[in-house]
Amino acid sequence: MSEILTKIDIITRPINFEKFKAELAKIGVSGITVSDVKGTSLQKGYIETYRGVNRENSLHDRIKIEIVVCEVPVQDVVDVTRKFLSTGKPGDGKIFIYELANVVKISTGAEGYDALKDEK
Amino acid sequence: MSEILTKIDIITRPINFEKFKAELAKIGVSGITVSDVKGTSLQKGYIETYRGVNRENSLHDRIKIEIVVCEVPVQDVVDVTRKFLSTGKPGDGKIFIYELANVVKISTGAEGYDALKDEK
Amino acid sequence: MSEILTKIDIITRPINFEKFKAELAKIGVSGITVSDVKGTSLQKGYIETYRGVNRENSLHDRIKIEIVVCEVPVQDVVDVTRKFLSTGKPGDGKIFIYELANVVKISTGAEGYDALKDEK
Amino acid sequence: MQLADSVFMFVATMLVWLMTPGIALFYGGMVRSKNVLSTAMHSYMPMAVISLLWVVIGYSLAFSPGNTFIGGLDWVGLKGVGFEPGPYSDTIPHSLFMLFQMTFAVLTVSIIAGGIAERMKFSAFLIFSILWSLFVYAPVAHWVWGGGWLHAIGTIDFAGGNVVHISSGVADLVLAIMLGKRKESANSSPHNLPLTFLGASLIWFGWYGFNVGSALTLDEVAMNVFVNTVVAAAAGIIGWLVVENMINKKPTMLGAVSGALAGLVAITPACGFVTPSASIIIGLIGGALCFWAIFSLKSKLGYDDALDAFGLHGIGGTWGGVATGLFATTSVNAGGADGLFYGDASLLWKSLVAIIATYIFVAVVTFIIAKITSMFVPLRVNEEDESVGLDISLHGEKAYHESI
Amino acid sequence: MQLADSVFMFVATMLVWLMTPGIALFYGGMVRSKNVLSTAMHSYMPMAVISLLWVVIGYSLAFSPGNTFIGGLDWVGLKGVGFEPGPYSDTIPHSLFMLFQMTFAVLTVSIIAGGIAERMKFSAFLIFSILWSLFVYAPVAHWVWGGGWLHAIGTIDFAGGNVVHISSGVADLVLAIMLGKRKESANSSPHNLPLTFLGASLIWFGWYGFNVGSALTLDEVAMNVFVNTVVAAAAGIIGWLVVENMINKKPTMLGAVSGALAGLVAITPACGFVTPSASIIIGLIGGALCFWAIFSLKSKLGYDDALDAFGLHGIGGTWGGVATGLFATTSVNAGGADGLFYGDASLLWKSLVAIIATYIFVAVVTFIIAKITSMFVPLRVNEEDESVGLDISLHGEKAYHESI
Amino acid sequence: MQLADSVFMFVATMLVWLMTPGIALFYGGMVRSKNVLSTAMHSYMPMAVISLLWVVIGYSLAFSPGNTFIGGLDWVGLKGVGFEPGPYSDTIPHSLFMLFQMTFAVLTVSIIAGGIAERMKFSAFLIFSILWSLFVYAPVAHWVWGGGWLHAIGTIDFAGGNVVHISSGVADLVLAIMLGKRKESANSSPHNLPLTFLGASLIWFGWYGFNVGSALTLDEVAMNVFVNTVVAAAAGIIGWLVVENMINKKPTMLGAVSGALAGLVAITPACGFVTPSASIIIGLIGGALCFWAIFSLKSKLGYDDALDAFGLHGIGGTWGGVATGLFATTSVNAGGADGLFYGDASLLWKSLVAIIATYIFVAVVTFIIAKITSMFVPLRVNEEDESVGLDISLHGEKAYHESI
Ligand SMILES: Nc1ncnc2c1ncn2[C@@H]1O[C@H](COP(=O)(O)OP(=O)(O)O)[C@@H](O)[C@H]1O
Ligand SMILES: Nc1ncnc2c1ncn2[C@@H]1O[C@H](COP(=O)(O)OP(=O)(O)O)[C@@H](O)[C@H]1O
Ligand SMILES: Nc1ncnc2c1ncn2[C@@H]1O[C@H](COP(=O)(O)OP(=O)(O)O)[C@@H](O)[C@H]1O
Repeated sequence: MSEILTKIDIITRPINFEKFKAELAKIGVSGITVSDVKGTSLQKGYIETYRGVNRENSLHDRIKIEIVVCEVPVQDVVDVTRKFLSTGKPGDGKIFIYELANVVKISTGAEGYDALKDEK
Repeated sequence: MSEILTKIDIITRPINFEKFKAELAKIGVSGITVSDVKGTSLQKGYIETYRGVNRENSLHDRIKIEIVVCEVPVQDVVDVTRKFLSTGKPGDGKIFIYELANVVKISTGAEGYDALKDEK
Repeated sequence: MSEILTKIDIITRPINFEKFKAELAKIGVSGITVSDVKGTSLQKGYIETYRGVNRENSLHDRIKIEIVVCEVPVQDVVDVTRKFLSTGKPGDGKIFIYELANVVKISTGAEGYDALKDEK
Repeated sequence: MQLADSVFMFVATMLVWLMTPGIALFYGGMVRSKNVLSTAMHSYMPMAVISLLWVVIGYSLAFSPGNTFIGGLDWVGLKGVGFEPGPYSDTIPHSLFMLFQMTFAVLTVSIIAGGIAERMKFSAFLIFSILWSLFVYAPVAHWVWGGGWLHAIGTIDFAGGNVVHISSGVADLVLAIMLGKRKESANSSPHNLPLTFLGASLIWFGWYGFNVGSALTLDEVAMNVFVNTVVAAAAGIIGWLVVENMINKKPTMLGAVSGALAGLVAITPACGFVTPSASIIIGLIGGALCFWAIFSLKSKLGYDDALDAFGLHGIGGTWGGVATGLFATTSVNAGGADGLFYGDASLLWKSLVAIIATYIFVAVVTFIIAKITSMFVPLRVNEEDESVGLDISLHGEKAYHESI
Repeated sequence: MQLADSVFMFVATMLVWLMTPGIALFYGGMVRSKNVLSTAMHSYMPMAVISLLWVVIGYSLAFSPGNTFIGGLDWVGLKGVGFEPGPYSDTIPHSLFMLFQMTFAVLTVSIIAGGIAERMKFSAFLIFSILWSLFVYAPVAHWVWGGGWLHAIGTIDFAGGNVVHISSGVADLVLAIMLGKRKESANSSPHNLPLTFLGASLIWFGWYGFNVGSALTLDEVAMNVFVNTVVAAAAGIIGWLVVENMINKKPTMLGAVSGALAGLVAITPACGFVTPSASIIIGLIGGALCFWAIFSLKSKLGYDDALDAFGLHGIGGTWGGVATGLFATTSVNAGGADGLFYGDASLLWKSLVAIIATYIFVAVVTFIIAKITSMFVPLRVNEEDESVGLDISLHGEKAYHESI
Repeated sequence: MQLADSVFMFVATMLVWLMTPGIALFYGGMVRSKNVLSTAMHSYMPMAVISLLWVVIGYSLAFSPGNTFIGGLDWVGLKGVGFEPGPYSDTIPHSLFMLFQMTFAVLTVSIIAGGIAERMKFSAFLIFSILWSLFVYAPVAHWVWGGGWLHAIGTIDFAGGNVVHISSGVADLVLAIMLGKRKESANSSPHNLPLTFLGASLIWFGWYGFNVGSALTLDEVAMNVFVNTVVAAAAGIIGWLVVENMINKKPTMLGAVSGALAGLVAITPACGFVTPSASIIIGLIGGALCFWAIFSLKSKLGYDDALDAFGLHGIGGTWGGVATGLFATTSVNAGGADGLFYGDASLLWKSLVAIIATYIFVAVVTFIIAKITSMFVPLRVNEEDESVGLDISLHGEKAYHESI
């Protein structure tokens, strides 16, 4: 197996994360990092109003899920994600895919494939 | 048109985001992701003091703006950003530019250029 | 010196950031971006309970430290990080390493190596 | 007229008044951050709407002489409700009694907001609450305190177990069932527990005005009420935490404050009629029972009583009514009655009659009112508004803003 | 001496005392998170500085016999202000009256902090507030309550419409204009509305002490004040939300609490002289008018009254003064007067004189004091401090800390 | 019996009651967000546990006639503690006095929670607090107020400088030393200062009940106490901020509220015996001294008094005791004594005896109790629980939830 490392960023609505995580675990994803972000795209914004002053806000609450895989095929992650998250409505979000140069596990110093292949 | 996908990370001070977004929309950027981060670099930190105990804090409030483009020339984004954000003072921030392997639109499964070319 | 730009993402527990920053400054790192994230991997989650309803939560508080380097050898950053952060227990975290296409300093427009080589 | 009594009732009124903002904060901390303002609004608007309604007609319907079922219209627009003492106390101004009771009427409606959180339309709740206050609160208050039939048959309810807690709890349950589950109910943790802690503390603080003030003076009965309220709340905390710790191995902060409220609800109807030792028992069982109701009953029956207003006020109030029938003794209050443990079973039956009648009446009329309301405006927000959060979608506001 | 009156005034003093921390929280929630502590400090420091000033000299200047314009120095350092009743009430200790009035003096200064938020220097505000309390608050209080000329010509101001609200509102406006706009004013949303909700609730709570306590006893007038205060606040909420909903299609939580305060400000001067029905009208119009002032006037005139202290207290207080001239009736308070609607136009003229005199005097003296202050220390922080936030730059603190 | 006194003491009891939730919020805001619920629980649980303990036996041990060292068992289970006035006041119900004192007993334990924050086990603190209340609080209260030896030798402590502040401060210090430093103490900034501000405001608010209420009526002494409390708190703020500003060049918000509390602690024992001018001096020095103790003493000695309960209550209380010996004068309270500055050195010696005896007794017994507790359950959580945070590890809750 070639040691290609890939990072997958999923930007989507806040979701029931525990369920999604379980799906990903099934296909072998060993770690996930999540953060709160704000996103804007073609959805229309909403109006906030404070004491009569209206302010347009086009930023919606989104979450960003970062997954680094080596062994696990990227397509599997994409498929699981689409199955779980696609509602067909705008705002379902995007998956961004990058190449990674290397991964190091801090505790052991293991690199690449080994860094991700946590001893289960 | 070659399908080169590029991700642009802008790290800068908290700004009036709506205006900046409008500028980017003019050159065709179709989506943006923003998040709160803390940044440190050569600016000097500040002192916090709680009941007489001083604590140096060199982390400043920054925001990170992530933009993925395909059609839109990267240089345009850089230019617009510099025009809008440059004050000449330290802390204006940095633009980091990466290559992307692929993008998938979750709702439709469209990839690459098509994933970004939202139907307007 | 070849102008290879590298981005290093460190995901680890919340730590005494000021000390870590000082270590990195010693090897010449000129800027750092930090954010709060949640992470999950093989550590077991914890149970939250609200009025008798138990909810498993496998997301732990983590921080993400992003460092872009050019001059500074990546291995130095990895070494310093491992020395500072490794406790040998699960949850020490991972270092993800990416290639970067370019960096622009917003205030001056300097690119690549020059953008990072802040005038000290 | 006795000036010191008036001062005391001024203080008591202030204390009960504070419970309503307390409820708003208590509830607000328990929802997700996208619904905190909406939830607070549900509990806050009664301070505007029900207050005016009370002055215009509510007080008259509840307290003026009428028939056995509802009061008359003699005191509409506060006619005759002035500085002269009214029929309910010789020592304080009639208008002060009216204001004291106003805080109860307002509070009762604001409690209901617990079960409907995160999904009921603001306009629907407004309409509902006006109708409910007129057609449910006023009659039930009249039955118990205004000389109505529950008073006539000899039931006793010192500070409002039936009138305030059971009625709001049952109404809450009916609405929660009619509205259905929140889409993300499985996934919604309290967004700000310190806010909830603060709210709960204000509620407890106000409860001293609620219970002790119900004596309308600071006499021997009132002092007994004060002691009973203190110990029942304390025991409620312990009751809840002990059971919670047995089942979940963790004593929670939310459990502690909920236990205090459970103990307070439970002692409310009984506080003027029982001894401090009985109060400790009532509080302990109150805390344990409410935890059990929320932990087990709710998940078994499957309704989504979002913030457990039924679990606390309905169940706690029911237990309090039963407990009054068990523990009441004329030794602490000659104006009361003896309960089962003091040799007289009849009070327990009367309490049960009162409870059951209140359950049925409130459930039926609440249902009808909600149905009528839904003819004018849908009760529930649409899916998108719910997932965006009611703060933005209904009120155009966000509770918190970070730098971006 | 009447012990029950003393107890009542103790309670009222406590209630008004709580309004100042309430203001700090109310304002603190409305600014951005980088300025919350600075804003709270502006409202909190009067509790230290103005309290001491009051004891040393302020009370004497405001209330001791003097000329028609300002009090004398007889009561400097509380000389002669002891347990014996003073000239303002036979039934309570003079020192208690002094403390009750202290809470007003403190509160008035802390209200001003609304317009200057997010940009005024802490040290400048400290100096300003001491001078202002001596040279604006003390005389205006003397005019109205201390036997000064406004009292002499027969104007009436029950709980401080002129003294507290107009004067703080106008001072706030003058400072806001002198300071100029906040750099990011277009972009600054309230960072924590639940905090604002809490603050507003404490302010309302305290207002009962403010208005009812101004009767100095719990007599018939006081009870009427109590009812009026309740209904005016309720009506203020409705007035604001109705207009807001008409214009923006959203009833906001910030609007609801602002409306309550608008209603309370409006009823303040009138509360002892009008009927409850009039109070409802005064509150309704108060809520609607203040919304309009903030929504329309502010943006037209372009000043940056950051937290709308002028919009609420200045406009609301002005309307309250006018309303007193319209709705006052001796039928509710023999010590009052009849307004236009009860057949006497003169009270309205007197009210207008009082309002205009207060506007002019306060505006001029505030301007002078601010100019003098700016000779010692700049009024406004520099650009960098403003953009970093005053919490860090002036106080070396951050309100919130996350894990990093 | 005097109804107005009862009303006054009802109010005072309510005010002191509110201080305990105030402490929970005050402390809760100062810890990191992962420990806020745990910290609040430490301060909240005394409201359950110590309240019941007080009713059952604590009150009897502290106040019933016994020997010079501790009270007897006559009033166990409130036997004989009813509506009839007790030995401590002729004008209020005995049970009301008991409840007023209960709020002191509860508060004292909750103050201790400051030094142990972020690392003590919940169960250990529960056991500790029960034992401490019985074996430390009850005797010390008896010495001073229950007719014990400190009273016999003629020391005076108006509202509890020794009983409440020194004893809780010293206990806190002993526990802090026994527990050792928090692992991340160097790195832990207050997570929510507005919460701390709110808590501090509620504490100050309640303190008026604490000090003024200790007069048990609103007489001349009480009014002097009221004035003294106001000015000492104000002066405390100024004392702290001036010194802080000299040293750190920044006047902080946390400093301002801490200074108010320092001034309040310092005036507590003295408030009924000194003049307002003396109170200003006592407050100023109190604020300055507590800042110095926390700034300099703590870092020099190296103990980790997490939230500075010793720095505020221990140091402030000690200074207050000394100040009583210096400034007390029979001119303001015939029932008091003359201090050094009024020509009599003996009071100062008595104060020092009282302080030293309290320090030694509390330190020794606290140490023993903590050791005994640690036989049943470890005092400190393990490393992992500490680094995860006590909210999750001990209580299974998180204070705040964002969308993820
Ligand atoms: N070109 C882009 N660059 C960066 N972030 C993007 C881009 N397009 C979308 N996003 C992020 O993804 C989120 C969801 O994308 P969106 O376009 O709304 O979904 P959909 O494709 O389902 O319409 C956006 O809120 C934004 O945060
Ligand atoms: N080498 C770097 N790696 C990661 N982040 C950086 C780096 N350099 C700068 N940053 C981020 O960009 C922010 C702004 O950069 P800074 O150097 O302060 O701006 P300027 O270049 O205008 O002086 C920093 O606060 C930090 O978050
Ligand atoms: N494959 C992965 N993809 C994305 N994030 C990861 C991955 N593996 C780990 N992480 C992040 O790193 C954090 C620490 O990793 P973890 O595996 O717990 O450390 P360790 O390797 O020391 O056991 C996790 O909480 C998660 O946020």
